[in-house]
Amino acid sequence: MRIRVQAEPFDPGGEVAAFSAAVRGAGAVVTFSGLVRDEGGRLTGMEIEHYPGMTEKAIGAIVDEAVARWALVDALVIHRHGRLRPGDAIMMVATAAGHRGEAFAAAEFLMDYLKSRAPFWKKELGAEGSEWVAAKDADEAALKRW
Amino acid sequence: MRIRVQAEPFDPGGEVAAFSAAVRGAGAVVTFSGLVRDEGGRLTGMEIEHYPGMTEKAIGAIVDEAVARWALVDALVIHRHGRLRPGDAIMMVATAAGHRGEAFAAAEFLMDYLKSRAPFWKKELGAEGSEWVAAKDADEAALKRW
Amino acid sequence: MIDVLYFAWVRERIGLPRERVETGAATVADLVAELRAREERYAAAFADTSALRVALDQELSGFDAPLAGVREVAFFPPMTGG
Amino acid sequence: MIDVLYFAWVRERIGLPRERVETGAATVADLVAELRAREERYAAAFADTSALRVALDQELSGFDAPLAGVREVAFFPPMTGG
Repeated sequence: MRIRVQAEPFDPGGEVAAFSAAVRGAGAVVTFSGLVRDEGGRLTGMEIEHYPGMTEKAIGAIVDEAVARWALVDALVIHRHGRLRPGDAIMMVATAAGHRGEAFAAAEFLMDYLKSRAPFWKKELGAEGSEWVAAKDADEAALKRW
Repeated sequence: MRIRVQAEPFDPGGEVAAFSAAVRGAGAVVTFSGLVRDEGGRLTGMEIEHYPGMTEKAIGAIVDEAVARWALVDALVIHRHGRLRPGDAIMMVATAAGHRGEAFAAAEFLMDYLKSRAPFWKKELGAEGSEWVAAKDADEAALKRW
Repeated sequence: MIDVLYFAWVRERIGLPRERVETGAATVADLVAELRAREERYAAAFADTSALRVALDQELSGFDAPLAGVREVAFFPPMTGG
Repeated sequence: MIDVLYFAWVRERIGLPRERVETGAATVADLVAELRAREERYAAAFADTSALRVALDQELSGFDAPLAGVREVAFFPPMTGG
Protein backbone atom coordinates (compact mmCIF):
# COMPACT_ATOMS: atom_id res chain seq x y z
CA MET A 1 0.00 0.00 0.00
CA ARG A 2 1.38 3.36 -1.08
CA ILE A 3 0.37 6.98 -0.57
CA ARG A 4 1.80 9.91 -2.50
CA VAL A 5 0.99 13.58 -2.00
CA GLN A 6 2.82 15.61 -4.59
CA ALA A 7 2.95 18.83 -6.60
CA GLU A 8 4.28 17.04 -9.69
CA PRO A 9 1.94 15.82 -12.43
CA PHE A 10 1.46 12.04 -12.71
CA ASP A 11 0.20 9.74 -15.41
CA PRO A 12 -2.84 7.72 -14.22
CA GLY A 13 -2.44 5.15 -17.01
CA GLY A 14 1.18 4.49 -16.14
CA GLU A 15 0.32 4.26 -12.44
CA VAL A 16 -2.47 1.75 -13.11
CA ALA A 17 -0.12 -0.29 -15.28
CA ALA A 18 2.48 -0.42 -12.51
CA PHE A 19 -0.15 -1.16 -9.85
CA SER A 20 -1.76 -3.97 -11.87
CA ALA A 21 1.60 -5.51 -12.74
CA ALA A 22 2.64 -5.63 -9.08
CA VAL A 23 -0.58 -7.20 -7.78
CA ARG A 24 -0.33 -10.87 -6.87
CA GLY A 25 -3.28 -13.06 -6.04
CA ALA A 26 -6.02 -10.48 -6.57
CA GLY A 27 -8.98 -11.19 -8.82
CA ALA A 28 -10.21 -7.61 -9.10
CA VAL A 29 -8.55 -4.22 -9.53
CA VAL A 30 -10.57 -0.98 -9.45
CA THR A 31 -9.12 2.43 -10.18
CA PHE A 32 -10.53 5.93 -10.00
CA SER A 33 -8.96 9.04 -11.51
CA GLY A 34 -10.25 12.54 -10.92
CA LEU A 35 -9.51 15.05 -13.68
CA VAL A 36 -9.67 18.84 -13.79
CA ARG A 37 -12.70 19.88 -15.86
CA ASP A 38 -12.69 23.13 -17.80
CA GLU A 39 -16.48 23.50 -17.44
CA GLY A 40 -16.91 24.41 -21.07
CA GLY A 41 -13.94 26.77 -21.12
CA ARG A 42 -15.03 28.70 -18.02
CA LEU A 43 -12.06 27.49 -15.97
CA THR A 44 -8.39 27.98 -16.72
CA GLY A 45 -7.16 25.68 -13.98
CA MET A 46 -7.27 24.74 -10.33
CA GLU A 47 -5.17 25.47 -7.25
CA ILE A 48 -5.13 22.85 -4.51
CA GLU A 49 -4.04 23.79 -1.02
CA HIS A 50 -3.23 21.12 1.53
CA TYR A 51 -2.02 20.72 5.11
CA PRO A 52 1.43 19.13 4.91
CA GLY A 53 1.87 16.49 7.60
CA MET A 54 -1.81 16.08 8.38
CA THR A 55 -2.59 15.15 4.77
CA GLU A 56 -0.35 12.09 4.78
CA LYS A 57 -1.60 11.06 8.24
CA ALA A 58 -5.27 11.45 7.31
CA ILE A 59 -4.90 9.50 4.06
CA GLY A 60 -2.87 6.82 5.84
CA ALA A 61 -5.66 6.31 8.38
CA ILE A 62 -8.29 6.12 5.63
CA VAL A 63 -6.25 3.60 3.63
CA ASP A 64 -5.53 1.48 6.71
CA GLU A 65 -9.25 1.28 7.40
CA ALA A 66 -10.06 0.29 3.80
CA VAL A 67 -7.34 -2.39 3.73
CA ALA A 68 -8.62 -3.94 6.96
CA ARG A 69 -12.30 -3.70 6.14
CA TRP A 70 -12.15 -5.25 2.66
CA ALA A 71 -9.05 -7.44 3.07
CA LEU A 72 -7.32 -5.59 0.25
CA VAL A 73 -4.34 -7.17 -1.45
CA ASP A 74 -3.03 -3.69 -2.24
CA ALA A 75 -4.11 -0.06 -2.35
CA LEU A 76 -2.68 3.13 -3.83
CA VAL A 77 -3.60 6.79 -3.34
CA ILE A 78 -1.99 9.67 -5.24
CA HIS A 79 -3.16 13.27 -4.70
CA ARG A 80 -1.70 16.41 -6.19
CA HIS A 81 -1.51 19.88 -4.68
CA GLY A 82 -0.54 23.25 -6.17
CA ARG A 83 -1.44 24.49 -9.62
CA LEU A 84 -3.25 22.18 -12.09
CA ARG A 85 -4.49 22.68 -15.63
CA PRO A 86 -7.74 21.42 -17.25
CA GLY A 87 -7.38 17.74 -18.14
CA ASP A 88 -4.71 17.15 -15.46
CA ALA A 89 -5.23 14.23 -13.12
CA ILE A 90 -5.99 15.63 -9.64
CA MET A 91 -5.77 12.32 -7.86
CA MET A 92 -6.28 8.60 -8.19
CA VAL A 93 -7.02 5.59 -6.05
CA ALA A 94 -6.48 1.94 -6.92
CA THR A 95 -7.65 -1.09 -4.97
CA ALA A 96 -6.90 -4.78 -5.47
CA ALA A 97 -9.03 -7.45 -3.80
CA GLY A 98 -10.17 -11.03 -4.21
CA HIS A 99 -13.45 -10.15 -5.85
CA ARG A 100 -15.12 -7.19 -7.53
CA GLY A 101 -17.47 -6.29 -4.68
CA GLU A 102 -14.63 -5.58 -2.26
CA ALA A 103 -12.50 -3.72 -4.80
CA PHE A 104 -15.40 -1.43 -5.82
CA ALA A 105 -16.56 -0.79 -2.25
CA ALA A 106 -13.05 0.02 -1.03
CA ALA A 107 -12.41 2.42 -3.94
CA GLU A 108 -15.71 4.25 -3.35
CA PHE A 109 -15.05 4.38 0.39
CA LEU A 110 -11.58 5.86 -0.21
CA MET A 111 -13.04 8.46 -2.59
CA ASP A 112 -15.81 9.46 -0.20
CA TYR A 113 -13.31 9.93 2.63
CA LEU A 114 -10.74 11.75 0.51
CA LYS A 115 -13.48 14.17 -0.57
CA SER A 116 -14.46 15.19 2.94
CA ARG A 117 -11.82 14.06 5.43
CA ALA A 118 -8.41 14.63 3.86
CA PRO A 119 -7.20 18.24 4.29
CA PHE A 120 -7.29 19.50 0.70
CA TRP A 121 -9.04 22.65 -0.52
CA LYS A 122 -9.74 23.36 -4.17
CA LYS A 123 -9.85 26.78 -5.75
CA GLU A 124 -11.20 27.10 -9.26
CA LEU A 125 -9.28 29.53 -11.41
CA GLY A 126 -11.22 31.30 -14.14
CA ALA A 127 -10.83 34.20 -16.54
CA GLU A 128 -13.18 36.22 -14.31
CA GLY A 129 -11.47 35.45 -11.03
CA SER A 130 -11.01 32.52 -8.73
CA GLU A 131 -13.24 30.91 -6.17
CA TRP A 132 -12.91 28.34 -3.39
CA VAL A 133 -14.97 25.25 -4.13
CA ALA A 134 -17.73 24.84 -1.54
CA ALA A 135 -18.11 21.48 0.18
CA LYS A 136 -21.21 19.66 -1.03
CA ASP A 137 -23.81 18.37 1.41
CA ALA A 138 -23.98 15.27 -0.82
CA ASP A 139 -20.29 14.54 -0.15
CA GLU A 140 -20.81 14.70 3.60
CA ALA A 141 -23.95 12.57 3.27
CA ALA A 142 -22.02 9.99 1.21
CA LEU A 143 -19.93 9.15 4.30
CA LYS A 144 -23.01 7.88 6.10
CA ARG A 145 -23.25 4.76 3.97
CA TRP A 146 -19.99 3.30 5.35
CA MET B 1 -17.33 3.80 -26.85
CA ARG B 2 -15.48 0.64 -27.83
CA ILE B 3 -16.07 -3.07 -27.32
CA ARG B 4 -13.48 -5.75 -27.95
CA VAL B 5 -13.97 -9.52 -27.60
CA GLN B 6 -10.67 -11.22 -28.28
CA ALA B 7 -8.53 -14.30 -27.72
CA GLU B 8 -5.32 -12.24 -27.53
CA PRO B 9 -3.94 -11.06 -24.18
CA PHE B 10 -4.22 -7.35 -23.43
CA ASP B 11 -2.48 -4.99 -21.03
CA PRO B 12 -5.00 -3.31 -18.68
CA GLY B 13 -2.53 -0.56 -17.73
CA GLY B 14 -1.87 0.36 -21.34
CA GLU B 15 -5.59 0.31 -22.11
CA VAL B 16 -6.36 2.59 -19.16
CA ALA B 17 -3.60 4.95 -20.26
CA ALA B 18 -5.03 5.15 -23.78
CA PHE B 19 -8.59 5.52 -22.48
CA SER B 20 -7.68 8.29 -20.01
CA ALA B 21 -5.62 10.15 -22.60
CA ALA B 22 -8.51 10.17 -25.09
CA VAL B 23 -11.16 11.39 -22.63
CA ARG B 24 -12.19 15.04 -23.06
CA GLY B 25 -14.37 16.89 -20.61
CA ALA B 26 -14.82 14.11 -18.04
CA GLY B 27 -14.09 14.70 -14.38
CA ALA B 28 -14.03 11.04 -13.34
CA VAL B 29 -12.66 7.83 -14.84
CA VAL B 30 -13.31 4.43 -13.22
CA THR B 31 -11.74 1.20 -14.40
CA PHE B 32 -12.20 -2.41 -13.41
CA SER B 33 -9.90 -5.28 -14.35
CA GLY B 34 -10.68 -8.92 -13.63
CA LEU B 35 -7.64 -11.17 -13.25
CA VAL B 36 -7.30 -14.97 -13.26
CA ARG B 37 -6.59 -16.14 -9.69
CA ASP B 38 -4.53 -19.24 -9.06
CA GLU B 39 -6.43 -19.96 -5.79
CA GLY B 40 -3.23 -20.69 -3.92
CA GLY B 41 -1.73 -22.80 -6.73
CA ARG B 42 -4.83 -25.00 -7.13
CA LEU B 43 -5.54 -23.65 -10.62
CA THR B 44 -3.30 -23.77 -13.65
CA GLY B 45 -5.47 -21.56 -15.80
CA MET B 46 -8.90 -20.84 -17.20
CA GLU B 47 -10.74 -21.56 -20.42
CA ILE B 48 -13.42 -19.10 -21.47
CA GLU B 49 -16.04 -20.16 -24.00
CA HIS B 50 -18.25 -17.59 -25.67
CA TYR B 51 -21.02 -17.29 -28.26
CA PRO B 52 -19.55 -15.41 -31.23
CA GLY B 53 -22.02 -12.90 -32.62
CA MET B 54 -24.29 -12.86 -29.60
CA THR B 55 -21.42 -11.78 -27.33
CA GLU B 56 -20.79 -8.52 -29.19
CA LYS B 57 -24.53 -7.81 -29.47
CA ALA B 58 -25.19 -8.45 -25.79
CA ILE B 59 -22.26 -6.29 -24.66
CA GLY B 60 -23.26 -3.56 -27.10
CA ALA B 61 -26.76 -3.43 -25.62
CA ILE B 62 -25.38 -3.30 -22.06
CA VAL B 63 -22.94 -0.50 -22.93
CA ASP B 64 -25.62 1.51 -24.78
CA GLU B 65 -27.81 1.34 -21.72
CA ALA B 66 -24.98 2.46 -19.40
CA VAL B 67 -24.00 5.37 -21.67
CA ALA B 68 -27.59 6.62 -21.82
CA ARG B 69 -28.35 6.11 -18.16
CA TRP B 70 -25.29 7.87 -16.72
CA ALA B 71 -24.56 10.30 -19.59
CA LEU B 72 -21.12 8.75 -20.04
CA VAL B 73 -18.47 10.68 -21.92
CA ASP B 74 -16.91 7.36 -22.95
CA ALA B 75 -16.94 3.65 -22.13
CA LEU B 76 -14.73 0.70 -22.96
CA VAL B 77 -15.25 -3.05 -22.54
CA ILE B 78 -12.61 -5.68 -23.35
CA HIS B 79 -13.28 -9.38 -22.70
CA ARG B 80 -11.04 -12.30 -23.55
CA HIS B 81 -12.02 -15.83 -24.53
CA GLY B 82 -9.99 -19.01 -24.96
CA ARG B 83 -7.12 -20.12 -22.74
CA LEU B 84 -5.86 -17.85 -19.96
CA ARG B 85 -3.13 -18.23 -17.37
CA PRO B 86 -3.14 -17.17 -13.70
CA GLY B 87 -2.49 -13.44 -13.44
CA ASP B 88 -3.85 -12.76 -16.95
CA ALA B 89 -6.44 -10.05 -17.33
CA ILE B 90 -9.78 -11.69 -18.19
CA MET B 91 -11.59 -8.49 -18.97
CA MET B 92 -11.83 -4.82 -18.15
CA VAL B 93 -14.33 -2.00 -18.23
CA ALA B 94 -13.63 1.72 -18.16
CA THR B 95 -16.15 4.53 -17.75
CA ALA B 96 -15.70 8.30 -18.02
CA ALA B 97 -18.32 10.69 -16.67
CA GLY B 98 -18.74 14.18 -15.30
CA HIS B 99 -18.58 13.13 -11.65
CA ARG B 100 -17.49 10.12 -9.61
CA GLY B 101 -20.97 8.87 -8.74
CA GLU B 102 -21.92 8.26 -12.37
CA ALA B 103 -18.56 6.74 -13.32
CA PHE B 104 -18.66 4.27 -10.39
CA ALA B 105 -22.32 3.34 -10.89
CA ALA B 106 -21.87 2.76 -14.63
CA ALA B 107 -18.78 0.58 -14.09
CA GLU B 108 -20.55 -1.55 -11.47
CA PHE B 109 -23.63 -1.84 -13.66
CA LEU B 110 -21.51 -2.98 -16.61
CA MET B 111 -19.75 -5.55 -14.42
CA ASP B 112 -22.98 -6.92 -12.98
CA TYR B 113 -24.44 -7.34 -16.46
CA LEU B 114 -21.30 -8.80 -17.98
CA LYS B 115 -21.25 -11.39 -15.17
CA SER B 116 -24.76 -12.68 -15.82
CA ARG B 117 -26.01 -11.49 -19.21
CA ALA B 118 -23.09 -11.68 -21.64
CA PRO B 119 -22.65 -15.20 -23.10
CA PHE B 120 -19.34 -16.26 -21.57
CA TRP B 121 -18.69 -19.45 -19.62
CA LYS B 122 -15.62 -20.00 -17.49
CA LYS B 123 -13.94 -23.34 -16.90
CA GLU B 124 -11.29 -23.57 -14.20
CA LEU B 125 -8.32 -25.71 -15.16
CA GLY B 126 -6.52 -27.48 -12.34
CA ALA B 127 -3.90 -30.15 -11.81
CA GLU B 128 -6.70 -32.49 -10.73
CA GLY B 129 -9.02 -31.78 -13.63
CA SER B 130 -11.20 -28.99 -14.88
CA GLU B 131 -14.59 -27.70 -13.85
CA TRP B 132 -17.20 -25.28 -15.19
CA VAL B 133 -17.66 -22.33 -12.86
CA ALA B 134 -21.19 -22.31 -11.44
CA ALA B 135 -23.19 -19.09 -11.65
CA LYS B 136 -23.58 -17.47 -8.26
CA ASP B 137 -26.98 -16.54 -6.88
CA ALA B 138 -25.31 -13.35 -5.63
CA ASP B 139 -24.44 -12.36 -9.20
CA GLU B 140 -28.03 -12.78 -10.33
CA ALA B 141 -29.23 -10.90 -7.24
CA ALA B 142 -26.79 -8.06 -7.99
CA LEU B 143 -28.79 -7.22 -11.14
CA LYS B 144 -31.82 -6.33 -9.04
CA ARG B 145 -30.24 -3.12 -7.78
CA TRP B 146 -30.28 -1.46 -11.21
CA MET C 1 -34.75 -26.53 -40.39
CA ILE C 2 -33.26 -24.69 -37.45
CA ASP C 3 -29.67 -24.27 -36.19
CA VAL C 4 -29.32 -25.51 -32.64
CA LEU C 5 -26.21 -24.46 -30.70
CA TYR C 6 -24.86 -25.81 -27.42
CA PHE C 7 -22.35 -24.16 -25.10
CA ALA C 8 -20.23 -25.09 -22.07
CA TRP C 9 -21.35 -28.26 -20.28
CA VAL C 10 -24.44 -28.58 -22.48
CA ARG C 11 -22.10 -28.83 -25.48
CA GLU C 12 -19.89 -31.34 -23.66
CA ARG C 13 -22.80 -33.49 -22.54
CA ILE C 14 -24.40 -33.64 -25.98
CA GLY C 15 -21.03 -34.00 -27.65
CA LEU C 16 -21.31 -31.40 -30.36
CA PRO C 17 -21.33 -27.59 -30.62
CA ARG C 18 -24.14 -27.23 -33.17
CA GLU C 19 -26.42 -29.15 -35.47
CA ARG C 20 -29.23 -28.52 -37.91
CA VAL C 21 -32.54 -29.89 -36.69
CA GLU C 22 -35.64 -30.69 -38.70
CA THR C 23 -38.50 -29.82 -36.40
CA GLY C 24 -42.09 -28.73 -36.34
CA ALA C 25 -41.89 -27.69 -32.68
CA ALA C 26 -44.05 -24.68 -31.92
CA THR C 27 -42.12 -23.52 -28.83
CA VAL C 28 -38.70 -23.92 -27.24
CA ALA C 29 -40.24 -26.32 -24.72
CA ASP C 30 -41.58 -28.48 -27.57
CA LEU C 31 -38.13 -28.54 -29.18
CA VAL C 32 -36.58 -29.53 -25.84
CA ALA C 33 -39.11 -32.39 -25.55
CA GLU C 34 -38.16 -33.61 -29.04
CA LEU C 35 -34.43 -33.46 -28.32
CA ARG C 36 -34.84 -35.15 -24.94
CA ALA C 37 -36.62 -38.06 -26.63
CA ARG C 38 -33.74 -38.64 -29.06
CA GLU C 39 -30.96 -40.18 -26.97
CA GLU C 40 -29.74 -40.50 -23.44
CA ARG C 41 -27.08 -37.75 -23.84
CA TYR C 42 -29.82 -35.25 -24.83
CA ALA C 43 -32.04 -36.43 -21.99
CA ALA C 44 -29.10 -35.86 -19.61
CA ALA C 45 -28.33 -32.39 -20.98
CA PHE C 46 -31.98 -31.29 -20.77
CA ALA C 47 -32.89 -33.11 -17.55
CA ASP C 48 -33.39 -29.86 -15.65
CA THR C 49 -34.24 -26.87 -17.84
CA SER C 50 -34.28 -24.58 -14.82
CA ALA C 51 -30.46 -24.98 -14.92
CA LEU C 52 -30.42 -23.83 -18.56
CA ARG C 53 -30.81 -20.61 -20.50
CA VAL C 54 -31.98 -20.24 -24.09
CA ALA C 55 -31.32 -17.62 -26.75
CA LEU C 56 -33.40 -17.24 -29.94
CA ASP C 57 -31.49 -15.58 -32.78
CA GLN C 58 -28.94 -14.41 -30.21
CA GLU C 59 -31.43 -12.80 -27.83
CA LEU C 60 -32.07 -14.26 -24.36
CA SER C 61 -35.54 -15.75 -24.29
CA GLY C 62 -37.79 -18.11 -22.34
CA PHE C 63 -38.67 -21.78 -22.78
CA ASP C 64 -42.28 -20.89 -23.55
CA ALA C 65 -41.30 -18.65 -26.49
CA PRO C 66 -42.61 -19.54 -29.97
CA LEU C 67 -40.13 -20.76 -32.60
CA ALA C 68 -41.92 -19.33 -35.64
CA GLY C 69 -39.40 -17.52 -37.84
CA VAL C 70 -36.46 -18.36 -35.58
CA ARG C 71 -33.30 -19.50 -37.36
CA GLU C 72 -30.93 -20.09 -34.45
CA VAL C 73 -31.64 -21.55 -31.01
CA ALA C 74 -28.86 -21.77 -28.41
CA PHE C 75 -28.89 -23.69 -25.13
CA PHE C 76 -26.38 -23.02 -22.38
CA PRO C 77 -25.94 -22.83 -18.61
CA PRO C 78 -26.24 -19.46 -16.78
CA MET C 79 -23.46 -17.18 -17.94
CA THR C 80 -20.31 -16.70 -15.87
CA GLY C 81 -18.42 -13.91 -17.62
CA GLY C 82 -16.79 -10.80 -16.20
CA MET D 1 2.52 29.23 23.19
CA ILE D 2 0.61 27.42 20.52
CA ASP D 3 1.01 27.26 16.73
CA VAL D 4 -2.18 28.35 14.97
CA LEU D 5 -2.55 27.50 11.27
CA TYR D 6 -5.07 28.80 8.75
CA PHE D 7 -5.99 27.28 5.39
CA ALA D 8 -7.94 28.24 2.26
CA TRP D 9 -10.28 31.21 2.71
CA VAL D 10 -9.61 31.36 6.45
CA ARG D 11 -5.93 31.96 5.62
CA GLU D 12 -6.86 34.56 3.00
CA ARG D 13 -9.28 36.38 5.29
CA ILE D 14 -6.84 36.55 8.20
CA GLY D 15 -3.96 37.29 5.86
CA LEU D 16 -1.39 34.81 7.12
CA PRO D 17 -0.85 31.04 7.02
CA ARG D 18 0.32 30.56 10.61
CA GLU D 19 1.28 32.36 13.76
CA ARG D 20 2.39 31.62 17.29
CA VAL D 21 -0.20 32.62 19.85
CA GLU D 22 0.28 33.24 23.55
CA THR D 23 -2.94 32.01 25.14
CA GLY D 24 -4.42 30.63 28.28
CA ALA D 25 -7.55 29.39 26.47
CA ALA D 26 -8.91 26.17 27.93
CA THR D 27 -10.80 25.05 24.82
CA VAL D 28 -10.85 25.69 21.08
CA ALA D 29 -13.96 27.81 21.55
CA ASP D 30 -12.11 29.97 24.10
CA LEU D 31 -9.22 30.42 21.65
CA VAL D 32 -11.66 31.40 18.90
CA ALA D 33 -13.22 34.00 21.23
CA GLU D 34 -9.76 35.47 21.95
CA LEU D 35 -8.86 35.61 18.23
CA ARG D 36 -12.23 37.10 17.29
CA ALA D 37 -11.69 39.93 19.78
CA ARG D 38 -8.33 40.86 18.24
CA GLU D 39 -9.18 42.52 14.95
CA GLU D 40 -11.92 42.78 12.35
CA ARG D 41 -10.22 40.30 9.98
CA TYR D 42 -10.26 37.64 12.72
CA ALA D 43 -13.86 38.48 13.60
CA ALA D 44 -14.75 38.05 9.91
CA ALA D 45 -12.90 34.72 9.58
CA PHE D 46 -14.49 33.30 12.72
CA ALA D 47 -17.94 34.86 12.29
CA ASP D 48 -19.61 31.48 11.75
CA THR D 49 -17.73 28.56 13.27
CA SER D 50 -20.31 26.12 11.88
CA ALA D 51 -18.66 26.85 8.50
CA LEU D 52 -15.24 25.90 9.94
CA ARG D 53 -13.39 22.77 10.90
CA VAL D 54 -10.60 22.47 13.47
CA ALA D 55 -7.70 20.06 13.83
CA LEU D 56 -5.65 19.64 17.02
CA ASP D 57 -2.15 18.32 16.41
CA GLN D 58 -3.32 17.26 12.94
CA GLU D 59 -6.39 15.31 14.08
CA LEU D 60 -9.90 16.53 13.30
CA SER D 61 -11.54 17.71 16.50
CA GLY D 62 -14.45 19.76 17.85
CA PHE D 63 -14.72 23.35 19.05
CA ASP D 64 -15.44 22.20 22.58
CA ALA D 65 -12.19 20.18 22.80
CA PRO D 66 -9.66 21.13 25.52
CA LEU D 67 -6.34 22.67 24.44
CA ALA D 68 -4.21 21.24 27.27
CA GLY D 69 -1.04 19.74 25.80
CA VAL D 70 -1.91 20.74 22.23
CA ARG D 71 0.94 22.25 20.20
CA GLU D 72 -0.76 22.91 16.87
CA VAL D 73 -4.29 24.14 16.14
CA ALA D 74 -5.51 24.49 12.55
CA PHE D 75 -8.66 26.23 11.30
CA PHE D 76 -10.05 25.65 7.83
CA PRO D 77 -13.25 25.31 5.81
CA PRO D 78 -14.76 21.85 5.11
CA MET D 79 -12.36 19.86 2.93
CA THR D 80 -12.88 19.57 -0.80
CA GLY D 81 -10.29 17.05 -1.93
CA GLY D 82 -10.63 14.05 -4.17
